Amino acid sequence: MPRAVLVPAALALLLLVGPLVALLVKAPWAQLPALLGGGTVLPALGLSLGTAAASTGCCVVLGVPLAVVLSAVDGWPSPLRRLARALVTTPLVLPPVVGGVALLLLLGRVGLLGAPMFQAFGFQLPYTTAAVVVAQTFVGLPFLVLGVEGALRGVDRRFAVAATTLGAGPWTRFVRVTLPLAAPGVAAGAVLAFARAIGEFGATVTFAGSLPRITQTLPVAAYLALNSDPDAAIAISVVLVVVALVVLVALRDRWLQGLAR
Amino acid sequence: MPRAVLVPAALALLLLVGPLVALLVKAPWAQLPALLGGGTVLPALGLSLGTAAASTGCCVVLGVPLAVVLSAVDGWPSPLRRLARALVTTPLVLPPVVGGVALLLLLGRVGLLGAPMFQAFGFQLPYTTAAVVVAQTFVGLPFLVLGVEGALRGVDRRFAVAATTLGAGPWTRFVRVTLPLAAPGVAAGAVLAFARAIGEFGATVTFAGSLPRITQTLPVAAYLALNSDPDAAIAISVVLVVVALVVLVALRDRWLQGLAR
Amino acid sequence: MNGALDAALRVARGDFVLDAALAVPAGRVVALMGRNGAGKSTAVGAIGGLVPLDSGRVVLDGAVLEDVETGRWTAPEHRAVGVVQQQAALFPHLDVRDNVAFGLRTGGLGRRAARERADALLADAGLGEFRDRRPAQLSGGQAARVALVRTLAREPALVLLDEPLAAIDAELRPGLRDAVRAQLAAFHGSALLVTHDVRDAEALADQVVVLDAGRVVQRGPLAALRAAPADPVVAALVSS
Amino acid sequence: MNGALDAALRVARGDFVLDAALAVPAGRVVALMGRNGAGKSTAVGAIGGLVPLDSGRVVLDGAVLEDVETGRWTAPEHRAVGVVQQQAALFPHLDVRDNVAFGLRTGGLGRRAARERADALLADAGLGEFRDRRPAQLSGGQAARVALVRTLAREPALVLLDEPLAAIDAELRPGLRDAVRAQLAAFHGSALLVTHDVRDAEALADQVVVLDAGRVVQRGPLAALRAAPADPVVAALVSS
Amino acid sequence: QDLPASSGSAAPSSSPTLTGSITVDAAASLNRVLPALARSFEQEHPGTTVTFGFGGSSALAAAIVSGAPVDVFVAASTTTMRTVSDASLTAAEPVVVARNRLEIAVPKGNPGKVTGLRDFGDAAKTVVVCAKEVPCGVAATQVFALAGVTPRPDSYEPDVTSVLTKVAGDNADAGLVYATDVRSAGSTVEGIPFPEAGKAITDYPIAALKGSKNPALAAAWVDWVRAHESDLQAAGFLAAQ
Ligand SMILES: Nc1ncnc2c1ncn2[C@@H]1O[C@H](COP(=O)(O)OP(=O)(O)OP(=O)(O)O)[C@@H](O)[C@H]1O
Ligand SMILES: Nc1ncnc2c1ncn2[C@@H]1O[C@H](COP(=O)(O)OP(=O)(O)OP(=O)(O)O)[C@@H](O)[C@H]1O
Ligand code: MOO
Ligand SMILES: [Mg+2]
Ligand SMILES: [Mg+2]
Repeated sequence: MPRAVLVPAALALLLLVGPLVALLVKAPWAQLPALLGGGTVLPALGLSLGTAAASTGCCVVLGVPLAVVLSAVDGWPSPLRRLARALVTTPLVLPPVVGGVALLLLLGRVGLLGAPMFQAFGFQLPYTTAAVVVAQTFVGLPFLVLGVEGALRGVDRRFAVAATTLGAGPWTRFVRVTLPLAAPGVAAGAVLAFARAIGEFGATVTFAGSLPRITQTLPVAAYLALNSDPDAAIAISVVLVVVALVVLVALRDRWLQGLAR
Repeated sequence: MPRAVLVPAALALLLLVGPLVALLVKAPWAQLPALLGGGTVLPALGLSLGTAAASTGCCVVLGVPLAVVLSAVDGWPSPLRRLARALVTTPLVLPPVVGGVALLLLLGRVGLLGAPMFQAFGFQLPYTTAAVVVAQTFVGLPFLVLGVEGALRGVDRRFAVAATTLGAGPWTRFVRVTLPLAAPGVAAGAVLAFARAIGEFGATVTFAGSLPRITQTLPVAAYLALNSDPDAAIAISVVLVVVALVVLVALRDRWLQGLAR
Repeated sequence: MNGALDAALRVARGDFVLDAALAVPAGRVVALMGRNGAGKSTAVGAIGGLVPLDSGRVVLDGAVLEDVETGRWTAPEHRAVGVVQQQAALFPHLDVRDNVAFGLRTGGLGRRAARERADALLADAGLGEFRDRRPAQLSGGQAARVALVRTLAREPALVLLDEPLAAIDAELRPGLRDAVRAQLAAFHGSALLVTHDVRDAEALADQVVVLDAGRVVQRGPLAALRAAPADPVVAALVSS
Repeated sequence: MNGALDAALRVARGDFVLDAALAVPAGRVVALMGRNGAGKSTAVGAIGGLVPLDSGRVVLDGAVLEDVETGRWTAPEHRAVGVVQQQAALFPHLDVRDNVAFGLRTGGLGRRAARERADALLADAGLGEFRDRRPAQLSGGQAARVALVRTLAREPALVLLDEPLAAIDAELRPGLRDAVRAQLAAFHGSALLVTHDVRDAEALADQVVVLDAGRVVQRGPLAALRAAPADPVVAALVSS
Repeated sequence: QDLPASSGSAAPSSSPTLTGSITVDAAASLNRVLPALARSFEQEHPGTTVTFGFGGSSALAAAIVSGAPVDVFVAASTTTMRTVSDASLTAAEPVVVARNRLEIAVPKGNPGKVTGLRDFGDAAKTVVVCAKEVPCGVAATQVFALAGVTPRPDSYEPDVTSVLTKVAGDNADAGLVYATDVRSAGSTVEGIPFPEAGKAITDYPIAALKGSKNPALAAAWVDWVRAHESDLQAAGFLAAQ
């Protein structure tokens, strides 16, 4: 590691961690117990953790296959693949609130897909916990897909070839060789998707709404608090960040090892 | 590529692209020329592109070194490194608006670092175009850092060792061997950072405000339009997405090749 | 099933063109020799299905594995062909035992049975002590020997060995030669052995094929080549 | 500067312990032989500074490169030692010319001069036609030869060659042996050559060191070892 | 009405100091009417420019308190304005220039057949309101109490925009928004007034700010708005008094 990188690296860390430190300094610690006991924060935290875990799962289940398709070297022509890869970043480019509007236009009760569904079953997705998961999956998926795609491309092709010569078909090759070798990339992508999901606000509130215990995640609660009690909002956000970091630090390596087995 | 991945991959693509399609279907195409000529959208688009490009540059300059430090196998102990890596995801976990508040607490004129700066030079960062770039860098940096870190770990260590035996010091090794081999990861990270920056709303509006031509980026303009003219908001968002995708499709491979040389 | 190969291979790679007919009689061992860049590894890849043919065909025990004219193509994982590549590509995320078990499991064995069999095979090959190691913890020669065991474990009808012995120490080589021979004898399979050490050919091969610049310049028993080498290249290769 | 090496190496790797004193006189070639897993590659890594010593020291031409006792340590890139590793690690993102030019540029040559010199060296080695190729487009032996040229291009005082000839064809080997010898003679450098082919030792080495299980079991001129091998391992290795 | 007449429209040609530009932060609900006012102001005072930053009142107030370089603030709540005046950042006492009342917004054609506030207590209908943390939510709580309705909304939205988005897109049968929002949303929503709205009025106070670099222009703009309250009323706002 060249020594010269230390200065910009420190700057980067400052930019990333400094605001968090400022929040910690400013947070009204004395108020925290009351806030946590207040009946809003803990259910919202539980909902956030639950939906973020669920949407991370959805991201993995849907995103890894898409990454595989995008990373397959042969197959469809390159401009098409480039376009598909760019389209995958759409949810990043869309401001989250607009993303929520777009989800409504697709899956709302008069949406392109939502309308027939509503007419057939009387079921509408918005205002349900499932809608929160969908919104979070929507914003988190690009991270997973692009992270995994990069990792898959990075896997030395020799190992897949060796597996072939040992009688492994595409599925075995993928599950037992390529995917384990790409595991760090999958883990990194999942971490990003989880982090993005747990902090997601705009798309969630627009698509799913904000009903305590059903759709009111912690970022939504924090945003609401910002209007009436900014200090409480800061405290809530600090709780969110700390919990998320604890989860990430605790799970990452364990999970990663599990995957690599 | 196992055939079985096609179904979930198609579902993932549907979730990613479906909302965009819904937006396109719903967008008021007839209104578009008037909107573009209206004096709000084009300056905002220019500002968005300019600041997103600048913040992507900042992300690369700051983030690649941090990724190098995080990926250095030896050095500081593992729990510390795990913590640092988790801290890097902070801006993802923080709801963007709260991220903006945190930036104000750090860099605002009464902020931890902003106050001494303001007293010394009378300069305040918020509400300037530079503040937009800072906010976008803040939200975009994690993608770059984690993407590049993953790519750096993926580079076969044998090549760095070979470079060492050929007399290359850390800097040469990094610049001429490791970095080029990790180039696809850097490119992917930069794409994510750019996409995230160009769609960023909450942190920008909170930290930088919303002044036309100075800090009013396209997502901010879209959000405001949502209040008075939802169709216009959709049209603005479509413009944003299309322009961003064109930039990504056009630049990605060219830039990637440049880096790999 | 006894591994009779009949192949006509044509593959272009940049300027280089491989254009060779190769045959291995059932149960026999053929040594493939030639200078660096003669096309030996390319031929191995083409027979194994790893390198697509531009024209020609590959027939194993009467079954057409590949025929460019009819468009017939059998995926490499469905060919009864084992390959040990020039660069041992042991799976870095699996230990030595699971590397060997891998091919046994694709052959239908359960995880447990595959591991037990792998342990037995490793012990037979004198590699028992390494079974819990990752490939990164092996020496170059140890890795090459594990790769050999891994491929032979599947008991393919035909094995393609691309310089499998190059990294293996002199003292062990006679033993390994015997092991390969015994393994082949046991299931009546055949082998194509790429080597640049004429002693391997001498000990193992029934016949020698010499490639040069992608073409077969001479074939026959080693003694015949020694007696009347077609050109100086052959002469240099087969002289001991 | 003439590459006199004096090393006392102790390195533990799991169960395995290398504990060997190795010396290469100025301008001489020493062959390092031993069974798979004897510790040859570990010794090469330790001398080159790629594997940290647990104890011992490395002295080259009187300069202490590493001494665990005093804590002295010279980074590998600052040692006048060239290494060709057992697995040729050519840079995949650079063509053959730039692979060779790489070490010349770290030595201070400009890009242009380095490329010109690389072209000349490749031509001398009979590899001129490959200079624009990426490593993936080379055969195994071609890659090994490029790796050799790449290391020798830097004209190190001492070269460590870890089975550099294993993948190189029989016909070329005598020529390469001459090339290595010529190269060494030209700059009065020395070499430590890992090999399991006694013919390499015979042709190139002034002296042979045999390792077994991490220890030196015998050292001396090849003829002496043949005449009185210390044990059956040595006997097997040095018999032609 | 006398003060603005004297310092606003009468003085400009005689006052050479009215040049340059100011920045006005204003509640999002004003983002159509204020720019129109600014255009006539700029015509009246050549060489001046008024730029706007629109957003949620609370967020804007927070920004101002933390040092945003803003010359004039127009809030959609007196409480919000108070956070700014309590920080001693207002240059003069804030003055209410407009008021707003709630209306029921329903999608075009009223597919949910909503008739009044009672429908907000109907679990079978999909209804949304502002959360009590934001001004429109405070007003909503008031009207429900007055009407004796226990609301059962499907969502407590963080701002009016969010309520409007759901109603306009036909993803809710009804929502509570400001009357001006119903107007500016155009044909996509219909408004249903209700009597209790008159008892939960939202005030829009305006104030020039102390930190202004162009206090004269800021004061002139405040006066201009006060002198043109009728324009605000034309946009659906209620008179200040
Ligand atoms: N990380 C490790 N953990 C445990 N043992 C190791 C590790 N790396 C190497 N070894 C062992 O150290 C011993 C010496 O390895 P080394 O690579 O030096 O052998 P070598 O003499 O070069 O053999 P070869 O002729 O096969 O290349 C071997 O027995 C090897 O299995
Ligand atoms: N992608 C490629 N593009 C151009 N030429 C190639 C490519 N791949 C291989 N070649 C050339 O094809 C020829 C045959 O290569 P091959 O690997 O089959 O040789 P080989 O007989 O196995 O040699 P070795 O003994 O060195 O392993 C070589 O001259 C090589 O340079
Ligand atoms: O402060 Mo608002 O955006 O008018 O509810
Ligand atoms: Mg080969
Ligand atoms: Mg070795």
